[in-house]
Amino acid sequence: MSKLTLTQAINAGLRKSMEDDPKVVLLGEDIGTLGGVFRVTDGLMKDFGSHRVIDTPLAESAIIGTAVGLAYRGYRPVCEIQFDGFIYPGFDQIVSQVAKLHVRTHGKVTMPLTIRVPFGGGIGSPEHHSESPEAYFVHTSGLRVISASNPQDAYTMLRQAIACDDPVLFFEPKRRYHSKGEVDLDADLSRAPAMGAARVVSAGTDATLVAYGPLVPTALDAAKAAADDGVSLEVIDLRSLSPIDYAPIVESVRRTGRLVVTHEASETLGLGAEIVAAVTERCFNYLEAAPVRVTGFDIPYPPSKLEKHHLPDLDRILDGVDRVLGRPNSLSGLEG
Amino acid sequence: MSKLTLTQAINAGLRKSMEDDPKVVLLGEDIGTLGGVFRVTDGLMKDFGSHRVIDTPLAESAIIGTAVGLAYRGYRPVCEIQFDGFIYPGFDQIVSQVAKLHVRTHGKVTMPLTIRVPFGGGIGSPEHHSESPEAYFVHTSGLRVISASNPQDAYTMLRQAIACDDPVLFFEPKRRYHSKGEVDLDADLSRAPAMGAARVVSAGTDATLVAYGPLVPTALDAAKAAADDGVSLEVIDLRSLSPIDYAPIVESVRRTGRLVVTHEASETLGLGAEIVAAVTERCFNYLEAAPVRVTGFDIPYPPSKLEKHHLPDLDRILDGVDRVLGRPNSLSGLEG
Amino acid sequence: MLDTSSDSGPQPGIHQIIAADGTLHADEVLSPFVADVSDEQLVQLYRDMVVIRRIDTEATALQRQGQLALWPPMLGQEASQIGSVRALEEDDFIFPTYRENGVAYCRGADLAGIMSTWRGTANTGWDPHEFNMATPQIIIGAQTLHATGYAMGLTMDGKESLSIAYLGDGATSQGDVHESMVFAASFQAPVIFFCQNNHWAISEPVGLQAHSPIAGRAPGYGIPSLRVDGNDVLAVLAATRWAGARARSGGGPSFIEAVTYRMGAHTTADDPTRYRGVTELEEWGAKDPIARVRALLTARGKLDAGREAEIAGQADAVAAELRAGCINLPDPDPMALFDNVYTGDHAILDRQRDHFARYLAGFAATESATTTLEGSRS
Amino acid sequence: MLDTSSDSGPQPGIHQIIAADGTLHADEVLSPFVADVSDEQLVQLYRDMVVIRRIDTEATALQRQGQLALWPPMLGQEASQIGSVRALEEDDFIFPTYRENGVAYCRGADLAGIMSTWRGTANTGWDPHEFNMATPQIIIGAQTLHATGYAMGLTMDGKESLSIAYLGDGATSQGDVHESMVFAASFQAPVIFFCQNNHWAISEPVGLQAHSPIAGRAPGYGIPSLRVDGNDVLAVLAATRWAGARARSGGGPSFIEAVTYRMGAHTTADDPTRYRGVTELEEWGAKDPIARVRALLTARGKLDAGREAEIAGQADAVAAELRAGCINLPDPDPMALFDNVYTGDHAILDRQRDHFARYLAGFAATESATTTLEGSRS
Ligand SMILES: Cc1ncc(C[n+]2csc(CCOP(=O)(O)OP(=O)(O)O)c2C)c(N)n1
Ligand SMILES: Cc1ncc(C[n+]2csc(CCOP(=O)(O)OP(=O)(O)O)c2C)c(N)n1
Ligand SMILES: [Mg+2]
Ligand SMILES: [Mg+2]
Repeated sequence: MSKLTLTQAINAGLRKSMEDDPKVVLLGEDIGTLGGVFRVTDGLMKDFGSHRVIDTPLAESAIIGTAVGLAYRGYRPVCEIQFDGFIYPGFDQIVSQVAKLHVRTHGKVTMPLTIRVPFGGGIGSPEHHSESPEAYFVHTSGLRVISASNPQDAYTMLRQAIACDDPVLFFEPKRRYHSKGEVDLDADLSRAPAMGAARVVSAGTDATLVAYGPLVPTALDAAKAAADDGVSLEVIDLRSLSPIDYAPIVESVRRTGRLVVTHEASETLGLGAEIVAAVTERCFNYLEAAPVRVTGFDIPYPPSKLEKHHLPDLDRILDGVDRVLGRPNSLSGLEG
Repeated sequence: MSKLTLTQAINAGLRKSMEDDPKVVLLGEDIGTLGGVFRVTDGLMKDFGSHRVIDTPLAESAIIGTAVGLAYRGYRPVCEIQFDGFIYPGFDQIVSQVAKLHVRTHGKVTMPLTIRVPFGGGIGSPEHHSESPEAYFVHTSGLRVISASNPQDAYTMLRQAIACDDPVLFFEPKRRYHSKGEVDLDADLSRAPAMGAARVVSAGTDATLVAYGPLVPTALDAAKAAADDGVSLEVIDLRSLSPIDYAPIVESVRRTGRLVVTHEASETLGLGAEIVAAVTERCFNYLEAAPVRVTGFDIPYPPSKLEKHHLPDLDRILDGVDRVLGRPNSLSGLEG
Repeated sequence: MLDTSSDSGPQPGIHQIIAADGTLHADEVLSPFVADVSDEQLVQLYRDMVVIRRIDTEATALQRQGQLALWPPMLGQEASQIGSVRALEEDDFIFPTYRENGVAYCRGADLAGIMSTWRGTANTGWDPHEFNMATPQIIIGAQTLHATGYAMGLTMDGKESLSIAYLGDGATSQGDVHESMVFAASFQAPVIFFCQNNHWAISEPVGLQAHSPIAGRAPGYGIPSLRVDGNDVLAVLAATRWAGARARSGGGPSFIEAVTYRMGAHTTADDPTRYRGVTELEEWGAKDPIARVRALLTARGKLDAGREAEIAGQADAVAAELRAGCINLPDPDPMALFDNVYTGDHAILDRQRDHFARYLAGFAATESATTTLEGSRS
Repeated sequence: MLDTSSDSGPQPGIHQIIAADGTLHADEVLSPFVADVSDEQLVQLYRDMVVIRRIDTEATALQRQGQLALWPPMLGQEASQIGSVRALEEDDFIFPTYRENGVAYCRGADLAGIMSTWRGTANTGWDPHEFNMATPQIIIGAQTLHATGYAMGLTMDGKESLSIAYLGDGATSQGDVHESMVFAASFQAPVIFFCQNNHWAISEPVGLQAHSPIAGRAPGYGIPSLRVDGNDVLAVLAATRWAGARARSGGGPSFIEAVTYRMGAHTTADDPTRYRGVTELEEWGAKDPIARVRALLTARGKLDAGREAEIAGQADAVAAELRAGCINLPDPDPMALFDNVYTGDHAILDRQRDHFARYLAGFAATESATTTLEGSRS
């Protein structure tokens, strides 16, 4: 076991995948000599050469589109999108090509791309550097979407994503890049929890709190704070955003009768919408209160001096917990 | 009143908007001499000139991006995207520019663009010609999204969209292009129902059925078929997809206690997810059964010989109605 | 406001070997690349063109008869398709648009498979790895990036092979095509950009896409280009061999503009009489790619009535095979909806599949007399 | 695999008027466009450059002191920014990137407003319509389309005016930039593409983006271009006037590549020592845009110590104003989150606003002692 930051864990995951499979190549802006603007690819060009760690010209559609061509040629490209807000020029290639080529060719062509996207806010950056675009990809059939919340998961899930024959969007919680954790670098991948599996990260009985990526630590803080207040929260780290692993969520909600979902992305058609809808479909008779969403507002990401008000934090989550428990909360007294 | 097809109504709406405001200009591929691949802009270049009906080079990002520049210059551009599946190359300009420029400039710059998108399936076309990408835009803050289901609404709502100072995506139900209806071409726009307002198109008491665009006629057929079966469905035409007008839906569901939502787009994070989540939040104590979604499957749009199985039809909707009513249905006996 | 005057027809600077009247002309750049082409080989190219024109005619007829949902004719572009594909090696990888159905046929793709896309029974109809040819790309320009990436992979693999991207004149406006050229130049990728300037992008004349000749863009990226008569099968063959030789010898990307003409509609859904006149059609009809080779071969005594009949017979046989294959394509099973979306399990989609199977089973059980689903309930 | 050898420094074919040593050279193309520039006007250009360099220094210092979240230095690019903006008329419309803060200053934008973006109190800090200048664009290349559309609008309006898009060398790889050139050429839009080739896109050398000189691309679209010494304020002024004259007289778009150098980091978050050596810095330091004008003016006796001190004093005053303005920028009110997302009502967002107001009110009511929200509950 090694104590690594989340970036170091991703770096290690890339390195291991490249060692294990010579067909794994990395493409992106500034990922070579610089090692990426977050240093996630630090040292990899030096160790694997510029034919496997490719600094590309500044064009996201081409990063994805040439990766598609490399996949045709038998490669397993790992693309880095520098920041969440820069993925949109590559959107067409992702939605119309990456997601559809397997079905278009009746299974003859596989698209084992991994697209790494540092995402989310809370780092004091200007426009386009703090977005949460995951819902666009979760709505896109043909893709898999995952997000790790801690170094061990980052290491394992990235390796699983790269090994997966389907295209995977790997959302990295950039504001947790420096958080540290124990990582078992030698663990057998086949024994690791499935990439698609959600995980109960804190057991509880009064309400179920679902989070992913950067908000998992916040959710765990909320569970601690709630415990001090006599409320027992079960926290579930979604890990896989597409497909969502409903089994542990349904099991939990059938016990607790109450669901809170939190994410940074806007509320309307954010993942919370799907989770609330799907859990309501699956657990209607067990629900004791309407599920609650605690999310970013339906606004473009605000300037950084406002972001702390936009992002769900401990208090906003606890207010949502109060709501789902029918305790006094910010909306008490309001109808519907 | 004139009896017009939906395309004729849109054509009339464009014409009226151009007559009323010299700043309205159209941009798109093949919209000039040809009059658009669906003839929606037929005759407009002839009547308004090639400086107001602009056949553009084949590049969607540029169609949107130059429209942004025209908006800076005081124009009200109406962009045509030839088919739903061709909007993605313009996604970055829509999401990062069109949607954000007003807030970016603290309200100093307005983006009164209208982006017309023929959408949906059922016309026997090859790949990329039958998609329902509306959810991507509903999730994007800063945009308004609407869809008309009949000629009168198409005429009125398009004029409202063009007159609106916010950017509006106008989704046209292409498989209903030839459906006819009475259109009052001289009606006062200020007296028309608001662009953002949903409408009850068939009153009922047993369950609420929400649809939009191409599935509204199907939903009305379902209501008739259900009536024969002794079931009274209230059908609501959403009209505005963003923001969604919950008032009539909530009012209805509080009466019926049951909700079915239908759309062609994939289920996961399709509009049904948001509607089910939002209605559950607002009507939890009134719901007598879990809301039901009847939607396209979570697959890339299939080849045309399969589309009739993918698209919700009368039977699939009635099966959903049976489900929400607890009557025997395709999932009877299944748990969750 | 728009100046579409430029590029309204063949212009000086267009390389040509076989003139429209069937006479041969030496071209300094191109001729060396086809010096080895024998008369017999030219007959083969002629045969190819006749066959794919017959394919085009048959498919157009099938569409009119309701057997195909849509068909994108290649009428007039036979020399561009045949000249290019016949310059390639088997392991060169092709990334076509929707219009290169003649290319696909030459690559060995099954006729029924080719038709399946246009009948609507399948998204696409062959295995790209079997024929080293991707299936039709409908998103304009997207395939040029795929070709570039594939070529980057060839370099990494140290393979003396290449990829070729077909694109139209309209496609040159798309950002993806530009980015392809940037990447291809930066990585010196062995890719050929083969642009068929057929003068129209649906209803838009090429002058709208390109104020100056299209082939003039590539040099700005450091990519050599050639502008050739796209109705001259030898010129196209030579140009593609030129580009192929460059690619195979580490010379990097090349760009070819094959100046041709779309004699038919954009697709069978299109009505070109709305936007172009007969004069242009007549003008280009006189430059027919097949007629000029027929004239040349006949003049040389390599094509007599017997040979012509034999070739026509072959073409008819191909057409018959196409028709039969097309008409016999089975409608896909409803449950095929769920196939190949993912390579493995997917809890959400698998659940939808199960539910839909139950839904269908309900019909089978309760309404055995009903054959269609739509409306069976009311 | 990648050949970055090309374009590693100034090359033949780069137009220049003031050499690095401050000597004047006639340039056939450019000189006529600045024949009227008096020594006094050159002093003004010098003053501009000194002032914006001082702005840059002050902002960089403010970032180090934690007063700005980020700053994109313009050190070394002063001649490109000043030479271009000073060639424009007031009603010419500017579409900048994030780096044209010197341009914004010259246009009259409030210093505190300029800083608000980089402090994080606002997305952008001025009214585009007031100064005929859009606010910083962060999405690489996107603004070139806006400039093109604006210019199309100018043509429709029959206005003898123009738009100018600033872009970097890295930006030239983006599809949007290509599409801008296609549209600009097709519609003969009066737009200037002003590319500052500062040799780097963060850590990537220009040779990665462009195998051949960037200015060589525009002619392929039918757009005339010039490659000029971007550290030579007169050359830049002249080139921009050349392009401006073309635009204003119906000549359509032009492209300028100003060859300059980013002497600082990409932004204050960047560490250029990781990817470039000191030799290059030294080489370019010797070509400083300000030093050469100082040498020229001094040689001509137009710049003595007194004048220098006066200019430095002005620069310091600007810096002081900037600092004060920046530091006094108030944090925005939390409820400002909901402002200007739409021009009118929006049921969903209005509801979120109301709920959030209630939420905040709850804190005010129950926890008057708490000043920060985060963690106040635990
Ligand atoms: C991204 C995208 N936009 C629009 C279309 C619709 N469309 C299909 S073909 C076509 C014209 C293509 O012209 P060109 O590239 O010249 O090829 P050609 O059809 O002439 O072979 C258009 C606009 C599309 N398929 N993809
Ligand atoms: C679409 C997009 N992709 C990536 C980025 C991240 N990024 C910001 S600046 C930059 C380099 C830009 O280089 P260049 O165009 O040369 O301008 P310069 O910074 O040198 O002025 C990159 C990659 C971005 N802002 N937008
Ligand atoms: Mg064409
Ligand atoms: Mg640069």
